[in-house]
Amino acid sequence: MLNDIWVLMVEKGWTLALLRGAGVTILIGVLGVVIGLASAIPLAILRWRRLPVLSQLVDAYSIVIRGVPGLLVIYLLFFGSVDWVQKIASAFGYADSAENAYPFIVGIIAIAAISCAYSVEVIRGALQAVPVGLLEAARSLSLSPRLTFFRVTLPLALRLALGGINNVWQMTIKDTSLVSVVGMQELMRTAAVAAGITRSPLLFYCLAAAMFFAMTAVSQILFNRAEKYFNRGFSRR
Amino acid sequence: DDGVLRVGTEGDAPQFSMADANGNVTGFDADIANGICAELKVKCKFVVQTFSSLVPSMDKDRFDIIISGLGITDERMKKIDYSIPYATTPQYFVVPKDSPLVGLKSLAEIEKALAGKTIGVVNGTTYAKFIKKHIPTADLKTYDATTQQNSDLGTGRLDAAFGDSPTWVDFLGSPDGANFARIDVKVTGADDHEALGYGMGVGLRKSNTELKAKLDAALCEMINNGKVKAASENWFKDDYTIPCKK
Amino acid sequence: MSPVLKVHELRKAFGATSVLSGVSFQMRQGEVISLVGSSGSGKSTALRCINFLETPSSGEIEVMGDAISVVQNERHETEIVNAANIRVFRRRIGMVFQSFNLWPHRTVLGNVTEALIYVLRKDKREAEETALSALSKVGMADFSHRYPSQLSGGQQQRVAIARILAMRPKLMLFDEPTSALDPELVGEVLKVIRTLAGEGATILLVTHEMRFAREVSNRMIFLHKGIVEQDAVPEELFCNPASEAVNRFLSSVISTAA
Amino acid sequence: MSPVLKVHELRKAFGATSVLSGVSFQMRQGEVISLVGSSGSGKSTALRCINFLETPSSGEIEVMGDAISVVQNERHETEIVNAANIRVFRRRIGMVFQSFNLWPHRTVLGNVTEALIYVLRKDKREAEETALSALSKVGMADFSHRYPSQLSGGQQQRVAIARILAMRPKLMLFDEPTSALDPELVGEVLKVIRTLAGEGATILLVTHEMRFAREVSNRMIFLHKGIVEQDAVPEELFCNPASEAVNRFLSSVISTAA
Amino acid sequence: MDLSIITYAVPFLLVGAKTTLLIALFGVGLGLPFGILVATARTSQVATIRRCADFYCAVFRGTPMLVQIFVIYYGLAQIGFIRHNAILWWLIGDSLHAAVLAVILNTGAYTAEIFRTALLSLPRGLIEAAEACGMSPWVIFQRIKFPLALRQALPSYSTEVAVIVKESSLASTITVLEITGYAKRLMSETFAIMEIFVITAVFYLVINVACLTALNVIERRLSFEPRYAR
Ligand SMILES: Nc1ncnc2c1ncn2[C@@H]1O[C@H](COP(=O)(O)OP(=O)(O)OP(=O)(O)O)[C@@H](O)[C@H]1O
Ligand SMILES: Nc1ncnc2c1ncn2[C@@H]1O[C@H](COP(=O)(O)OP(=O)(O)OP(=O)(O)O)[C@@H](O)[C@H]1O
Ligand SMILES: [Mg+2]
Ligand SMILES: [Mg+2]
Repeated sequence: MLNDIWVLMVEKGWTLALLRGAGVTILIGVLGVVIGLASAIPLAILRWRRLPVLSQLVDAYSIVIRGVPGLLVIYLLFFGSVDWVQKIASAFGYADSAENAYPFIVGIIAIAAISCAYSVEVIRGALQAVPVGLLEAARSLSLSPRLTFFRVTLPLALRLALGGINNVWQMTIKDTSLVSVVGMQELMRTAAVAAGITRSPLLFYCLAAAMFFAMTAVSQILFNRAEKYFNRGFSRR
Repeated sequence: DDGVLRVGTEGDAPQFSMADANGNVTGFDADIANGICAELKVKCKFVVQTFSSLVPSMDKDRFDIIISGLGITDERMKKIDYSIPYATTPQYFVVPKDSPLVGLKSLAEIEKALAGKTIGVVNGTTYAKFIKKHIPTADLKTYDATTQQNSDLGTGRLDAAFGDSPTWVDFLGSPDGANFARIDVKVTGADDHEALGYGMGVGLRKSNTELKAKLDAALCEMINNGKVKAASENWFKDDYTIPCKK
Repeated sequence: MSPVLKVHELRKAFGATSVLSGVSFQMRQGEVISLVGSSGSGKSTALRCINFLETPSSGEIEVMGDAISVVQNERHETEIVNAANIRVFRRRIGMVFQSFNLWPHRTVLGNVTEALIYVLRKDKREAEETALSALSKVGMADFSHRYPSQLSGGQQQRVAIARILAMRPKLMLFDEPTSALDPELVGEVLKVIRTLAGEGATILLVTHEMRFAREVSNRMIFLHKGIVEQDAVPEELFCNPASEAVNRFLSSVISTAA
Repeated sequence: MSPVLKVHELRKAFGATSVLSGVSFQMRQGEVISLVGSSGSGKSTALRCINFLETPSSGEIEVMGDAISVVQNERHETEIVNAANIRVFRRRIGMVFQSFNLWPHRTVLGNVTEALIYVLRKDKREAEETALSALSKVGMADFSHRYPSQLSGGQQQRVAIARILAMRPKLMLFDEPTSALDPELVGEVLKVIRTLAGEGATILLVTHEMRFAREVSNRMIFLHKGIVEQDAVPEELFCNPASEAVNRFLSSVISTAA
Repeated sequence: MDLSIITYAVPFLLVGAKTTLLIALFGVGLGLPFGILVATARTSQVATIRRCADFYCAVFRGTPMLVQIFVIYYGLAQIGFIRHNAILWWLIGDSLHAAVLAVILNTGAYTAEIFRTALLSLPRGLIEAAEACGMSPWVIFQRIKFPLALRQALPSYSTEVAVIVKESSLASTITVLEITGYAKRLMSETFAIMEIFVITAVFYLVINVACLTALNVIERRLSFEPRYAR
């Protein structure tokens, strides 16, 4: 039994393959969340300020992206655009690099688009929960709207949004498995291939799960630190 | 073109298409692909992707052909073209060793005996359609992988499973399969072409007649010179070649 | 000299309930005016309308020569004329809120320096010096590194006052600045306000402490059900109430004091 | 008769800063006591320790015969003896907070009926009647369907008072119950407190309005830096201050009043 | 697109939609109270309770749902004791039951995180006001903490509901024939991958738009603050 595992993991090189997959997962997950969050903040503001039309558009975007399976998002993004991207790239003589880089780019865009839709709701909810009086105080001191936002609203909202952002991150790191449909070998896909051909599904899936767990355990430490930081000044309960 | 034939394959189907830790593909499908490339004097480049993205990817020219044990059916031919069939595996039912069903002698008897029972098949095949049609009262379970199906056989969630013979040779030979036996009634495409199709073929984009002609010729050559048989016997311990009609 | 603040026919309704029904008054530089009146008479709302934290339903407000007016257009929508002046107003006006509104995520010092650094563009050192001197005026310099949640009610109120003192705005609005303070501190705040007025600041304050109002203000405005019932020097108001409402209000002061 | 409230050697420190350094006093039934003292002297903390919203560092509190004491065990941990009594205490004690703490998701009526229904187990109709009668005592019956965010400061304070009136607890703690009220309403609250005391309730209140304290209370306790400096009938306190601190505090009352 | 595929696929997917809805219903109906329970456990004063709840959340949020559902359905079934215990086998022996269980356990962990932050951010004074009235912890929770936390958590929780609906598709990997289960079957039958994918997605979209709109309406109903600062 142990001998079999040794052969699989070391001699057949699956450990390395899983680690490579984990690398892809982390890269796409982190980029996806960071880009998603960065773009979610302005969108959430539009929604929070209830700007006509724009706020409805944000709403529609967030409902549709949250509503359809992630797989479709990436399918449509990729298969809907790969034709003309390929054509344009060929016209400029970059056919090969487009062929290789495009799935990666689309993967990140799709993951970012999904995590953005989730983050919009989280941040909007947090913005709405910031007590009005605190913003009025800033306004009456004639802090500019931009400063009011960055010095008062955002720090207070981030404290409320932290748990939600953590949830989005944990979902996104696992949503990265979607990029396998455009041919990228991330962690889950590597585990699935290994499970299929070595006939040890539980072993490989649990290994993948353990790796995910390790990633989120590390991120949890960071989130705990952030929570402590944002909660300074607030009485505990 | 430019000397490379891009081949889409699943990579996680035991014996058929197995991508190892370094991404190299081996198995029956790989042998067929390499054989074709050799005939056409081009280099094979494997693209390993999940089953559900193979067809759309080929549509978008991510690769030229799919070799992933695809069964040819009329239904599927509406979406993609096929080469000539090059192999077909017979299908069997597997039940617990102590089941009275083990001794059944014909498909008709099996159909009657399994009415209302729980039967497992694997997704990506056409077996679900076959069971639905022939044993409509059965409680049909579809699995993403044979290992999962076999696990449910082992825990007693399934009364029977339906699959192709390479799978069963593999399973019944393993310790997990010790308590199971296959019903010795060979089910083939000939029993029901509509549901079970016409054997395995290479998939390619619609109306690519030029490539289809080349593939057909290459496959025919490989069938006739025994390369397919050799591959089949290497991976399945049996010869499942379909003779070339031409 | 042109007035520092001119409020003209200020009206405000929340939905169907009318809170201010045409309030007008003026303030000259260096003047201290107390806005008094019973609970719910619209005092806080009036202050909040002056710096447009609340948008009036109609009326005109002029601060140091710049005006913003609010009109109802033909489709019954509220329209702000010269809305760009709102920022200008807020730079000139400081406000202490009835509920303090200290920022919970910033220390006492941070609460005071924030606007100094980001509005007056002082550098950090200078801002902290200014802040500490403002804090010591209200006896809160020792608490500069506490967070608001670690302060008593009166201490929070004093920080809120210091936050405005440090900014030295031309016009200051105080909404019940002594509600949580003990008599000793009320005396201190009285002194601070007098000094500010002496230095040229114009101060409009809401208060329930009639003695305090009498002491501190040049004029008192009595608000009743959203209308100015009396606008007079304190002596006049106390000795010569203009209406039954003012009379009743003041008599209860005297009876409680008795 | 045994005392309704007995506070013995109450101490409280936040981290290194000691806020209460051994406070002791007793209250008999029907007594009204005013707790006075300068801002930050520990008045609110004392009230909050009595119903254990804040856990004292040490000391004993006895309410109507039941006691809870807090001791430091040998490992310097705070240990509450008879912690089960906390719920008992809170049922007997009502509290009006300095910052009102109205529940924003409930209407005025809901804020008052909540505890009637879920603590006193009245049915809804009865609770609403009781609530409305309490609200009308403070002049807030007309606002019963508003949400707290739609009320003025004084109106919120009156709802907070009504919330406790409706419960009719044996012992009431008021933390600056008139800070946001106009003189007229202060007079009303004075009457309400007198009536309550006449009906047998025991009332401990924190206030900065010395005249109000003098009017309403049987005894006044002067707190200074966490220590009881004087505990006497009002006349005695005003005419015969026990220490320099009391004297200074009172003299500023008189000078502001002048 | 081939119209005949739509007419062929839709009836199957409709049958699957019933199962999807069933799983989602249990996921929300049982997962929400369970998640809130875990959230309160995570804010508990008792360290052991808090740590257990934290650990549960870390595991179920930190690992892919696919693995969870696999371990529950295939993994646990390997254990003889579970197979021979009638109650446990009822729970995981049947693929639908196992799927519902997995969905509840998974959403419970995420829901707990959402409500934990909401509970922690409640203004302390509001809870003290309730305590001072002598309300029991349960009443405080039910009447004050929960309604206030819910209002704050709703935007995040609505996302979680959409996630439940979508993650229920993983039930197809343990043979449950919900929307995705049928879709997989149809795809391998017809190879009309894109077409069936799009139809399937429309099904999920319709369900989720209904859910999200309903939650938006609830959110607006519950909001008590008529004015928001702009
Ligand atoms: N959480 C806390 N951490 C540290 N210090 C605190 C905390 N809460 C209160 N204090 C300090 O304890 C002291 C007493 O506070 P308390 O609220 O009891 O004062 P008070 O007598 O009610 O004053 P006021 O009249 O201003 O309301 C103050 O100096 C305050 O700064
Ligand atoms: N958002 C709102 N919606 C409806 N009515 C409101 C709103 N805000 C205030 N009001 C009402 O407007 C009136 C005036 O409120 P305001 O806060 O100006 O009173 P105030 O004079 O400051 O009273 P206090 O002395 O009690 O603070 C009150 O009757 C109040 O109920
Ligand atoms: Mg007011
Ligand atoms: Mg206090």
